[in-house]
Amino acid sequence: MSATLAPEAPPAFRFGGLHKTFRSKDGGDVVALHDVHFSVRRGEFVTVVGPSGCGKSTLLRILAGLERASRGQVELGGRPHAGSSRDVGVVFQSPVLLPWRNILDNVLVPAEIQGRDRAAARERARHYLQLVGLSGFETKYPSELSGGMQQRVGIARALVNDPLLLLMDEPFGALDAMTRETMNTELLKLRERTGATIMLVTHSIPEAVFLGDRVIVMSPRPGRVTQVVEVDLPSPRTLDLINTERFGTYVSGIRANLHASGGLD
Amino acid sequence: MSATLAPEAPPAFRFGGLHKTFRSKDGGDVVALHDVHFSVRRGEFVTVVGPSGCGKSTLLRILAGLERASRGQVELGGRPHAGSSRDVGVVFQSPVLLPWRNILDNVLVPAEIQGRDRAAARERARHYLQLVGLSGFETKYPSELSGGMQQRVGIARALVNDPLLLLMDEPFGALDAMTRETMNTELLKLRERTGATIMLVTHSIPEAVFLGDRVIVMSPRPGRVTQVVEVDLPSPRTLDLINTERFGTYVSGIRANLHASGGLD
Amino acid sequence: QAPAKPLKPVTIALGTQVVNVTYPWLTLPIALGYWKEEGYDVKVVTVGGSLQGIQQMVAGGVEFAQVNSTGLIQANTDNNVAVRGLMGTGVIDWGIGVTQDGPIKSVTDLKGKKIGIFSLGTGGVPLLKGYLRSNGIDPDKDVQIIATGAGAPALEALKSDRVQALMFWGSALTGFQNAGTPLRVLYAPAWRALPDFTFATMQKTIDADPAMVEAISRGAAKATLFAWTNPDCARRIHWKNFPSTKPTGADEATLAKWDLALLNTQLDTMKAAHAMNGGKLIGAMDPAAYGRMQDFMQGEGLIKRTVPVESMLYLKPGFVEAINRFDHQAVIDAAKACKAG
Amino acid sequence: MADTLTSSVPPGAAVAEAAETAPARATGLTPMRRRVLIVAVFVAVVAAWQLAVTALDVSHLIFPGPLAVVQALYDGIASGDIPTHLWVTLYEILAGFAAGALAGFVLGALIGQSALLEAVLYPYVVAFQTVPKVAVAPLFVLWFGFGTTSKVIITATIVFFPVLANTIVGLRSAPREQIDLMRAFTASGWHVFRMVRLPHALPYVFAGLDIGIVLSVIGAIVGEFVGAQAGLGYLILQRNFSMDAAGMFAILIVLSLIGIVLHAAVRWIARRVIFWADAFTDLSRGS
Amino acid sequence: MADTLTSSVPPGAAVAEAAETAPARATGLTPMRRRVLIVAVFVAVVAAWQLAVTALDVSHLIFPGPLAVVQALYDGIASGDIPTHLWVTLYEILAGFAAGALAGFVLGALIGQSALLEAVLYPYVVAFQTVPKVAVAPLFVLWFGFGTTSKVIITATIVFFPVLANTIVGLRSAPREQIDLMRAFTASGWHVFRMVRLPHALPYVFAGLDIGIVLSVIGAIVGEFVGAQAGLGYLILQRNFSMDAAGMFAILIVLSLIGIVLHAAVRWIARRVIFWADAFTDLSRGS
Ligand SMILES: Nc1ncnc2c1ncn2[C@@H]1O[C@H](COP(=O)(O)OP(=O)(O)OP(=O)(O)O)[C@@H](O)[C@H]1O
Ligand SMILES: Nc1ncnc2c1ncn2[C@@H]1O[C@H](COP(=O)(O)OP(=O)(O)OP(=O)(O)O)[C@@H](O)[C@H]1O
Ligand SMILES: [Mg+2]
Ligand SMILES: [Mg+2]
Repeated sequence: MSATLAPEAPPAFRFGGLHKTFRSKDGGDVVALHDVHFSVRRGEFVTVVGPSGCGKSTLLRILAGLERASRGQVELGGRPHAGSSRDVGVVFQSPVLLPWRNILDNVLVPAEIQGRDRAAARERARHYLQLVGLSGFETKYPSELSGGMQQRVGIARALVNDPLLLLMDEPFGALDAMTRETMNTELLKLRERTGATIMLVTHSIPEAVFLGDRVIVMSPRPGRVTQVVEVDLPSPRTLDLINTERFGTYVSGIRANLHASGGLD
Repeated sequence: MSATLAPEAPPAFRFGGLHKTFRSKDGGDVVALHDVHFSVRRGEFVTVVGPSGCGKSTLLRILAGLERASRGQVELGGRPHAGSSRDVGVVFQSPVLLPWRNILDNVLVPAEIQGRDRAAARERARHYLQLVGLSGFETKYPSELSGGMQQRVGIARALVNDPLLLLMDEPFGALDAMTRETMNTELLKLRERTGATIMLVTHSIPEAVFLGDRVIVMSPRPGRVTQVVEVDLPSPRTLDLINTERFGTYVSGIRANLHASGGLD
Repeated sequence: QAPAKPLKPVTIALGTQVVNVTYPWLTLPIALGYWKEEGYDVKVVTVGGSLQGIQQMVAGGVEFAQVNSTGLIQANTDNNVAVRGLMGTGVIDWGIGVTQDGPIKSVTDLKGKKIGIFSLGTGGVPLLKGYLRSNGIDPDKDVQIIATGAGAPALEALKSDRVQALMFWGSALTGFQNAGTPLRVLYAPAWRALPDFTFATMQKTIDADPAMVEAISRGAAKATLFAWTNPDCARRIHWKNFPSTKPTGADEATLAKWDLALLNTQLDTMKAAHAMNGGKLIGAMDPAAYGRMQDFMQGEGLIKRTVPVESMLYLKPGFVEAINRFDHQAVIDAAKACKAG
Repeated sequence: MADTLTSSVPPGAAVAEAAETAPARATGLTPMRRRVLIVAVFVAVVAAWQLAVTALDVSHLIFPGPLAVVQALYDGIASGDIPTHLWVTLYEILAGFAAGALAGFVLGALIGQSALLEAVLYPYVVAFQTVPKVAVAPLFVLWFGFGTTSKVIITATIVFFPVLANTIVGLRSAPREQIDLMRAFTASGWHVFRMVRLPHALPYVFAGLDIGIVLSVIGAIVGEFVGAQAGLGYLILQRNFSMDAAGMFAILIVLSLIGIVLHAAVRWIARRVIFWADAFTDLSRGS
Repeated sequence: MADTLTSSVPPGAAVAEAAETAPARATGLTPMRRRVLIVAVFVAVVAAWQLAVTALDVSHLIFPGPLAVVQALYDGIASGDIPTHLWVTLYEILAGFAAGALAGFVLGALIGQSALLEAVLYPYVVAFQTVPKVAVAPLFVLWFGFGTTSKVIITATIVFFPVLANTIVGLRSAPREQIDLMRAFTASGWHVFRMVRLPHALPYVFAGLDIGIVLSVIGAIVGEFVGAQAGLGYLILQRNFSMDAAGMFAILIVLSLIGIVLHAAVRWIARRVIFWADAFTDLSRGS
């Protein structure tokens, strides 16, 4: 029931012996997660990397209250996790915008749901839309945006309530290098400002190292955590870090673990 | 009507003074493409890079016959382009799978549409599913796949008819480094084998340089072609090329053009 | 000449689908103000059929209903509902119409034929079956009885030989003839000695307000006399006061001729009832006649038990005299002069 | 820049005007030709009707020709008969439609939200619905009087079911991702309903309303068949009894026109409400 | 590996069995309790009916109590009356439903594919539909005879429209991306129809069939009101004439049961055909 080695601070969330099995329509069972353990401190920035289909999204969805673990424990703020929480912001792997709402109204969805003050929420929504480079698109509709622009709307939406826990599933997957770098920097600033705990899934190892206090490395079928890397790099992190040797060491270490031979990313 | 300077070989396709304006629901007009000119030789591999929202997908969709140019010419195989063509394979930016078909049947959609020989098509479908690492998932349904797996189904689907012209819109956006590298290599092999003309949109500059005979660099609002880079690197390309200086020069040249300061990708 | 008292509202349910010129005892009192003079503001509503009329009375939606004798008898016998006949207003005037110059000359010729009828849920069916049976025709085997609905489709079925005969009530048969198809009408003479249309109310209404029952019945009796005296005037008054019930589809003169024919058919029925019930007082009811009807129904299996006929008719001594207590000559004079026309 | 071709299109010309105009493409016909075709078909239909009546020698007693019907229509309007009764029936149609649609939507929304309510309630809804209105119309007259109220209620009971059935299926057709989105942000059932399920249900609801509006025309007429003193249904009975087939058909034509106009109104509203989807547009994309 | 916590769950236990079981979650009740509730509601409804009849002192002539109706139902079945006529009506319902649904689907598919066909044809469909069947039923009887054929056709004309209207909207509700996918691979209109539009239309089509099956019960009965010599509608008329209200209600109960069973059958098929969507499932996800 409880940890044998107490962590220094009460964890933001914790997985204990987590298993997730999906029953497939063709009859077979798919083990998406197998015996996953780890806990994340308040204010920590963890990144998750791993090959396609290893269970990253499943892990995140369990934390967001969208899937139930088949077995094991999930704790949020020290209590058993039940359903979703008001303090959580989620960026999904696909944008999932509501086609009948314009961009601003899409960003405002979480604020509306949680009954936040309207004027203040609009203010924040405009702010975050500007942050993701979509000023001037407030009154457009989702179908009028490019793929990357839609994804950015999803990011602004997750931020609009200033969540204490931010769950992001490959949020920058459809973004070009430049936009991505801006986003990374903004995300670190945001964490600095709000002290939010962040879990970010990415398929870019450098990104994982650049952003994460820890990098969770997963392997597929069944999805397991194979490595947890503490990234000991100076803070605040800036883009010139990327060219340092220590950064390179972290990246190639993880790459090696993933059996990747070269590195385009 | 015709080219004043004849290209050496009849181009696979050609854009001449292409403009595309979308009328938005909120009344405003969005100029997605402005005066785009270029032609692509048969068997050439062109890659397109540019910031999010600069018109890459629009360009590709025009070529796929899904949008009409507002003005200007599009030629396919020397003739004015009208609608879609049997010889074209398309990978969309989002996977667009049919939820009532299992994975194999989803891959077979183009073959069914074009009335190809069933047994042979199934053979090819299985082959390409294996290529994208989805053997064993033939009888699963799209909703049972992870985001990256769905994207790979889309790739297999585009390949199943062995198209002469392959249009790919950020096909590897949701893939991890390792899978991505495998895909890249396979794509070059495929081009070698079939001699297909390929246009690939990506947000990764190294990927664009690694794969492309030419890299088309675009800038946003209005979407224009700002640079066309001939990539003069040895063929067949292998992953160790990436660490060479010439490769780095191409990458940083394009990056500079895009005003990107650092480089996470 | 506004009445001193406010008029008391009364509603009468007419057990048919459509009001037309053939119900003068219910429509003329309104047009001529007979009921208003007695202090009642009367509305006549169509309810579709006798059952609906009785249901409305039972539920208190209407005070009176014009029903078929079958309905009256069924209500009192099997259903044990205290409906009371007030005035006899018709005999069974159903008949079997066949084309005038066709091969069917008598009822025995109907063997092997198809006979159309308005609906299988009407009193015409048992009448027809009984008549056929008494002429050696098995109604379930030797003929086919088919519901054709009213109006044109029924007539067309006859004209196109889909049916060879039409079993309908008098005014409907007249209507067919109006439409240009001369008919030979076969019927059992016994039918004309059976009561049919009856003006009725509930026992509870009689108990609660006998004066109203008398007044409304008297108005109906006056109107009956008026119509008998000058049918065409009755027709004209009806048209003028109820323009929406005026037929359409032909020129004015033709329509007038047709409606008069319909009305005359109805008046004949009323007169036959009048004769059957004694021939003196308008609206009188002969218990013996209703007894015959009850026996007939029992014989056809339409009711499971019988009740004393007297219990289903309002036969209180003096009632029928009371409803005839009006200045007959004045009504006749008015009708002849046709002032209101 | 690196292009080897020159453009044949003069640069600088206005491009905005070339923004796609869907309608023309949708039908493959210009609006003008389309209108001509519609008129042509109408003329053909009327001609075929006339021809059928003449050639097949159908009795005018049951199936009058178009000329006779138009004449009867004119007479009916000129005499004031049709207009008078039209208003009564139109009121019943609209009031009944409004009441039935509202009831169907509200109950549909409840059942659509809860499988338990469905298991418990739906059988009674179906049971209630399978009862032929003509059989119970007298009860309605009994309960709600001889006036228009009983007809409005009969109409409402007929309109009710298509809206209900479509609303239920529509509410359940919302995609899982969008529901997940709502849940992730702690949406209540009401929020999920209003922000996701309802918008997805709208094409269904409007299809239900389209069915309902047509049924409401029938409903009002059937209601008037039982115990009415006014209205087009009453007029139909009247003319049927007086064997005025042309007159009856004239009323059927009026009913059809009411139906067509109301149907068009429903579609018009649907197109504006569901602006983000194609379900009610004139197929703006070819296939 | 780097975790500071130990798991409280013994490793190695079977996990597959914990794969989510949706139904229980959907209603928030166990299947057993659910069944109990359904029965309880049924009992309550019947009790309320009996109470209403007793308390309000409604005449049995108008609204008989449940006991009298059950007695009449039993008598009707025992005497063979109801079974005999039931088969006739059931045949008409099923044949009419099949014909009408097929016609509605086929015409709906045509109109759904073409805006031109819609502009040209839909007004006539609506016009045809607004004509009250009761008014033209005699014509059908004249044209198609007094047997069951005319009733089947009347039923079909009633079933037709909901299926048609829903099919049209359904076919047009396919998402643009999927149509684009088809077009990019040079799909013909037929391919787009079969591979994309039809699957998307299916929830609509089945909702239409659900409405249609219920209407077909009414349709057959209305058809039997005119020109029938057998069937439950005929029996209603007969019992109406003989003022047997309980007997009439017994038939209405039988009709309701037919409706409920056929409705359940449509939903059962829908759930199996549309296996990939939630529209016809028992709300497998909470909200
Ligand atoms: N249907 C549409 N209606 C209105 N505007 C549109 C439409 N489709 C695209 N646009 C606009 O056109 C521009 C180019 O879009 P496009 O999808 O081609 O960008 P992209 O280069 O593919 O971007 P990304 O990398 O984010 O996918 C964008 O500004 C977008 O808002
Ligand atoms: N609803 C489901 N039903 C059945 N199997 C599922 C379902 N969702 C996920 N899976 C399976 O679980 C495994 C993990 O999926 P998940 O989406 O978590 O992967 P991922 O790590 O996010 O991959 P990607 O990087 O491609 O998004 C996959 O093998 C997938 O097929
Ligand atoms: Mg994922
Ligand atoms: Mg794009």
